[in-house]
Amino acid sequence: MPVITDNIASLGYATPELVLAGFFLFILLADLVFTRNRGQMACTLAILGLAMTLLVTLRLYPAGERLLFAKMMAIDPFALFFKIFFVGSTAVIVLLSPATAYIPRTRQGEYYAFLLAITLGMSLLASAADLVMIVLALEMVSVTSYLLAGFMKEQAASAEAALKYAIYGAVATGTMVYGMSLLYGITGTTNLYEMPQAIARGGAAPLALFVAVLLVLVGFGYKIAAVPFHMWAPDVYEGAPTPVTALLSVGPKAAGFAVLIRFFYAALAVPAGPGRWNPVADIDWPLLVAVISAVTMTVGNLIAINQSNLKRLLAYSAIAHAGYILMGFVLLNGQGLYAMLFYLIVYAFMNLGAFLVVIALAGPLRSEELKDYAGLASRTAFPAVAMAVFLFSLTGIPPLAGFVGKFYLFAALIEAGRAWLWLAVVGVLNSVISLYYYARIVKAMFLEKGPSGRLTVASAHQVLIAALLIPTVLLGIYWAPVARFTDYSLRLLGPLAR
Amino acid sequence: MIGLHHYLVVSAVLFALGMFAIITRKNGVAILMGIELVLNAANLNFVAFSRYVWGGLTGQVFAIFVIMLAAAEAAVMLAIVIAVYDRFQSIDVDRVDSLKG
Amino acid sequence: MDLATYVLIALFAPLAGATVQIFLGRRLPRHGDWLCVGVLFVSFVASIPTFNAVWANPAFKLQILSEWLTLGSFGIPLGLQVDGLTGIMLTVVSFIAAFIHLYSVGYMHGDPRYSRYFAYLNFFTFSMLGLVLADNFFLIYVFWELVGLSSYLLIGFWFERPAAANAGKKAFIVNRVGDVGFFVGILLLWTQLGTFRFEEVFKGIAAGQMAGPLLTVTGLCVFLGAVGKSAQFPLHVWLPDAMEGPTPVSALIHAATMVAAGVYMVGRVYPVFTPDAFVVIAYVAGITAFFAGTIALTQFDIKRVIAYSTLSQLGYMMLGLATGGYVAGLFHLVTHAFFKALMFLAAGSVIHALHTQDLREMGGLRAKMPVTFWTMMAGSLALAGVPPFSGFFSKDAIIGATLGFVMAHPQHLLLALFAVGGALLTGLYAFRLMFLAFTGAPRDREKHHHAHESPPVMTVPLVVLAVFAVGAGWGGWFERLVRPPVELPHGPAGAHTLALALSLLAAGLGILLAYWTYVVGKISAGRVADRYRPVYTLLFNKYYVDELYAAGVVRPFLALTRGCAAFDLGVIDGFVNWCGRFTRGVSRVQGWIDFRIVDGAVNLVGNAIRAWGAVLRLVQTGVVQNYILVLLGGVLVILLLKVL
Amino acid sequence: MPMQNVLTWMIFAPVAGAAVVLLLPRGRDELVRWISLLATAVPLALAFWVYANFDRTSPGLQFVEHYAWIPAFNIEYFLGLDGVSAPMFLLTTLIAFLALVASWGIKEGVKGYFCLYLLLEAGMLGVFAALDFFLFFIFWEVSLLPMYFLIGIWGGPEREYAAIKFFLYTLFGSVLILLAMLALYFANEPHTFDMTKLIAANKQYGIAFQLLVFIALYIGFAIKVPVFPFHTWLPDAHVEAPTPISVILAGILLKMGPYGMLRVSWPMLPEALKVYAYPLAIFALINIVYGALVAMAQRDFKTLVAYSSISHMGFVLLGMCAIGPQGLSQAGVNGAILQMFNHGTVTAMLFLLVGVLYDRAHHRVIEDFGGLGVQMPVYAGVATVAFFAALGLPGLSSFISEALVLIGAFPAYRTLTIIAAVGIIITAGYWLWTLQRVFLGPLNPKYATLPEINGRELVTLVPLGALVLFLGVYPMPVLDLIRASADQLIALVGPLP
Repeated sequence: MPVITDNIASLGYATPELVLAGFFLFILLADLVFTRNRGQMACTLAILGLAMTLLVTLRLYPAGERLLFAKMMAIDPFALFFKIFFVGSTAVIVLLSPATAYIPRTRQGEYYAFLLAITLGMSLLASAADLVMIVLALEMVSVTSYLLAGFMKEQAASAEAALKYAIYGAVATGTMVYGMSLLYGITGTTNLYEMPQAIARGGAAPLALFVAVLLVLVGFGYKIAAVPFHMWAPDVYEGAPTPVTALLSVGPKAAGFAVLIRFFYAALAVPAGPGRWNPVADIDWPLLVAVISAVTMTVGNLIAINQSNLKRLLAYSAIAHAGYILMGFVLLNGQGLYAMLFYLIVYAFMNLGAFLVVIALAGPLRSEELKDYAGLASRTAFPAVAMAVFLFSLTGIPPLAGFVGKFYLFAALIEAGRAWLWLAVVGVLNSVISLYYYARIVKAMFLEKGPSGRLTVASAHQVLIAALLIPTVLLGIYWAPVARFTDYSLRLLGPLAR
Repeated sequence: MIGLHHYLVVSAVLFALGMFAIITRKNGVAILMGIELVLNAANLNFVAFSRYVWGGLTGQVFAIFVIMLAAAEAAVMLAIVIAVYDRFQSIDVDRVDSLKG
Repeated sequence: MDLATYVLIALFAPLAGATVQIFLGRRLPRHGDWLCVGVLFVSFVASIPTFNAVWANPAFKLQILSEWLTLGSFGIPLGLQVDGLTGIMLTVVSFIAAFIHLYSVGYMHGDPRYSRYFAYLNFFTFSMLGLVLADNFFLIYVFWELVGLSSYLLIGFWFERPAAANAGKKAFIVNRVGDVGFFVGILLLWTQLGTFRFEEVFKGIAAGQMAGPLLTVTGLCVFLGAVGKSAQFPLHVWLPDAMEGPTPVSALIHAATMVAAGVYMVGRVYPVFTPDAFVVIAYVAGITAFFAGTIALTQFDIKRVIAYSTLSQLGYMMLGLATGGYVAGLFHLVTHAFFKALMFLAAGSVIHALHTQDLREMGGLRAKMPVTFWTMMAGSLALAGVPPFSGFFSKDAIIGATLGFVMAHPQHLLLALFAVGGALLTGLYAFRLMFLAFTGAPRDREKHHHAHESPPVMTVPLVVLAVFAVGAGWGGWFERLVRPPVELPHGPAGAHTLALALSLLAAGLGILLAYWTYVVGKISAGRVADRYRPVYTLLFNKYYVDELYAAGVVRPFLALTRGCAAFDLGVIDGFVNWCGRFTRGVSRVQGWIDFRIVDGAVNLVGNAIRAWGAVLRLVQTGVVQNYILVLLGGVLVILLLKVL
Repeated sequence: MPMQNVLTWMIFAPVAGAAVVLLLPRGRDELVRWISLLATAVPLALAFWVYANFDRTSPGLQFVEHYAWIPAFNIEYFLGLDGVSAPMFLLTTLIAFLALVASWGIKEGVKGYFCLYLLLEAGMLGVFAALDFFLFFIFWEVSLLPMYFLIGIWGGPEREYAAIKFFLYTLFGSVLILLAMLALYFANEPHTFDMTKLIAANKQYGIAFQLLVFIALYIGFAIKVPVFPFHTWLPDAHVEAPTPISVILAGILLKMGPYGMLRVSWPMLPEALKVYAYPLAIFALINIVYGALVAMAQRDFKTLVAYSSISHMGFVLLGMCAIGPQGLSQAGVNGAILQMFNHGTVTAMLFLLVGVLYDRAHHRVIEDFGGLGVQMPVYAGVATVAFFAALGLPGLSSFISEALVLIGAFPAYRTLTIIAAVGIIITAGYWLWTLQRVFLGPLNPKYATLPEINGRELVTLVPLGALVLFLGVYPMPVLDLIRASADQLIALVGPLP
């Protein structure tokens, strides 16, 4: 992989980050300077910024794969995939925010600025190729997340969420940094791409290496909310402003997966033929992650069943989905990674969609409780139908996108042979369990009788719901282009022919 | 002669103490201090490894970044603690438990 | 027109009648009775050329072959055949059925479902004709079942009466029991010989492709079908109940269609039965012949008396077939068809006049209903086997065959006793009925007063049938047409003479006893009944067979079905419900979670899963330090697992 | 209309109808009904064309449509009919049409109902036509979702429970099918979902693999059939579902289970079948006898019909297990497929009949009726035909298929077949008993004013009744479709050891 050591030259490949940073500052400044319609302006600027980011990101594709800033950052289709992903999911949040009442009018500038900041952090995280960069990017995402979670500081729940998030996040980060210090001690390098050789050379005690890796995993596991590092998630998701929750359940989670993949596949695995890897130094981290995956989806699904608050229910569902996605991670092959990336795409559509419906209804319904969703279908049909589609997609029922995602995951597991069959079985059983609580919502909306009176959903939200609904259905029927894109995006360490 | 192992042991003790503080202290600010201990344990490791094993500046630079980062984190957390105090009239974390289940 | 066309007309005319009648009957003039009666006479006329052909050449054989379905090497043939036996049966069945139809015009006059009745009656005849003509096991089974259906519809024709509805159902289900045996028998034959066709089956058996115990079992399976249809012990219980149907239907069932089917079938597939199988059949038949006769002695319902007499006579037919009297058994089938149809129609005439079926309310009808009396008398004489009435010839032949069989195999002496004892009983109960109904003083003046002779549409069939009841036994025509399909052993020479003597003696004695008891009054029926009260009660209650079935089969079976249903609801459906409850119980102790089925959508697995989810929720305390503990605990657990 | 894509037209005509219905403004209920009727009439009309042009001598696939769909995964849009699928495919169009007519009485949420109904039809048609395993699975699941809503929204008092139970049960089955499907996909090189290729490769799978995959598939399909002990969703779903949906459920949806077995498990995993054949036959027998016994004890008319379905489906399974050396497998397999078809018509009639009664009396407790034969003679007549068809009376369609099944199964499983034949007695028992309790005896004065069956209801029943009668007398028109392909299937599986 070509390395660009020169910082100035490297800047030419970090344009998405530069654009985001620029707009972040611009929004803050503009918010100070202007006095009227600040919120509207900030929103417009944020959209503009995201659009430009998307543009410059796309223009980076011809660059191929490179290491920038003296191997601190990697720019490759894998990173670009995630950058597009983050821009897209943040854009959804930005677009849905104006029509909601979560964010105080006076602080909207800050809010949009923070949204861009967190996107910047996630972009960096997807590119991070050095432990220092990982820590910095992760902290950028985390700190911004704390602030966003506590953004409605006038509300106790929001403040509480922020506090818990901050404490938990700080502990997890601290543990991770401590693990990194051990890893540095063992390998003598902080660069991911140099680690395999260093480990092979060093002949370090396997247990020490394992401890180091485990502690680092705490930080990543916290980001993707995998059991047992998940416990912050339900409380934060419930307490945070719902648009922020929606973002947290998609963006930082995906960023966590990005860094998880790059860290483990670059630093702790060596290629063993096209599209295959072996773990270095015989650390059996695939089994470790497999167990985490199984436990994560099971715990997430089981607890979700008893939830009565929709945000909290979706929080647990998000935990369970982290478990599903992790199934692809353990395989050490291109199929698994491919399935993960594909699943992330469909997950973004359906999960953002589900949250979007909750947000859209929070205004007219004044509630995010399941019981208030009774009879919703007769009060406002389109959001209810869309919600049903999103939920069934989350369950993994064809012909919806969620099914295709799960299909790829299970296919990868089955292809890997009997070793991972148990995980596939756990996975499918969990799909069935998950139906139980997703269907509860559907049942409330369609099958139960509720109060009468029509509800009006903001037209902006309707449009946005449709924009997420269409791909959720379409990708279940025809997904070949997305499949090609995902395939291409697997190039994070040289050509990863599947 | 003080060697690498001493530093590592001290670092490990710091880490453990930090964790102990985080788990046992009720006061939010005290927990913040525990987190600082954990981060500094890591810093100590970085510097020690750099000094005794690998040479170069990588470890030191990492430590400096972590210090900076700890400062930023502390600032944000203090702000959040203040916001919590506004709502709960307390910074005891075990009284901030309305979200659960 | 060639003969095959006539055969097809004879077969399908009643079906056409039934089809038109069921859809259009109510809109036709006179509700279509003329149509249905007409097609039956068409059928009868069309059967005459067949009879002529057979008469001209007793070895005559006509086959109409086709395939019903073919699936590669597997096929089900569709074939009709005419030989001596079918030639006779075709003619006799269509003839008797035609007159019963005619009679029904009078009997069923004014019934609200008059048109429906004739449709059913047509269909019944069609089924029976098809059964007679079938040339393979599959087809005979098909018509066999259709006969069952028709009987169900007709027995339960007055379905507003629960007794009638019950009787129809009982007939069908009891027959089904026999049918399953029949079907299994067919399956066994098919498995061993690979064909359904009679001819090929017989050929295979003759060639020894199937023999020994397996063939015996197969034969008994097939016979089980006949046990049901021909109401042999122990599946005879449906027949007396079948009297709930309109009387002409009873006549049809007893004379020409339903019960005849079993006997006919045994005769048709005669080579399938091994000697061992015949021994079993003979005993079943003997028991039926004798015990049905004893029951008939104690009944007061005129139709039931005749019904039990039918049972008894069916026993004779089977007995004849089983003991080597192939011709005798089938001959009795034909003569019985005439005189039994006659007796039922005559009884129907009485019932029509008196509106009662109870013998105790009759008496002295001879003068009021002379035609009915004389025709019925002819029938009774034939039934009792008094020469020169038709019944004498056939029954005598059966007793002869039985005696021959017993002489050759003395260990089966019981069969001879059944046969001769049954003959005595026949004379007794036949004339008990005659004397109670027609002679003496009327016991119900009111009813007697209103009694009158039936209209000609009813009496003409009586007279016609009476002619045949008297003369059908003459001339040895039957032996000429029907030849045993297998070589039968000849009984000892003296058997026939002995049989002649014994049967005459028995019949005479029976009639004499009846005369003494019911006309002269030398023997008091009441006193005898009192003297042998337990025996009388046993007989009066038909040996309690129905009650035995109810207690031994029906009730346990219903309990079983209820048990299964409870099992289904309780055990299978409740399996994981139970798991759920168990877990729920544990949680309730902790007093934590409201497991009320909030949304009603509790499901098997659901409960358990919910419960586990609820337990897991407890960990989420809301205190962030606990979360961190879990985090550290998780790390430690993983580490421990790694180290261990 | 280009006829080389006739199957696509048939499958997607209802989808198009659903789209149109969805776009109609609120309150145009009558228009919605007519458009839906049109959308189901199109496949029905084309079904006649397909029936006429079906090559009865060819065992192979016909009306094939084969396009790449997701090339990266070798997923294809592959449709076609052969003798195994054609009868059910054609029947689906008919039942869907008739049940739509029976849906005329739906008054609430008309738009949603017909929209879901049409999607359901598309899903069912797709299942029977799909020859790509992936496509098959998609359609399989597509037929699941609308069912959930149709039961859950328009069902009886316990509808929510029944709907979720149905959904969970069948989804559980589906995921097992999914796993098995993936296992088969990867067992071939190059990986393929093409069923014809999967079948052609059936010799190369190891026996352990076959045994495992077979079980997963079997459970998946068995839940749909349903096979004891996976059957408890069925009575609930049937009882709660509105009449037309019960008709669809029993008439078509249940058949997807045995169809899946014949299409997938049998030809793809013949070695496993040989190992499992006897246990499977035992399960089939349990279905027959147990279903009949439980049916007998039911007090609710609809539950009774539901359990009778379990019993009748047992014959399908028994016939399918009769793939044997004795050359009788032709009877068994043809009989099984024919039984699928015949049960579809008969049980559809039965549920329609229950619905007619329920619409008038507003309950279904069997004992409470009585003597309706006097009050509703036409209705009673049609019901009698249906009842006797259900109890396997010769001359009506079910007899011939059940007889074929028994003939086919007898050489292989003598004892089981005899017990199954005894089950027929029980069947006769509960049907006649029900007939008696509902129609015979003195008329219950409560129901002396029940109106006779009306024209629309007759329109739904008469075609089915005619079919039952006609196929009872002459079954070849359907067997003709089946037999060539059945022969091929039998040859593929080979004789049992």
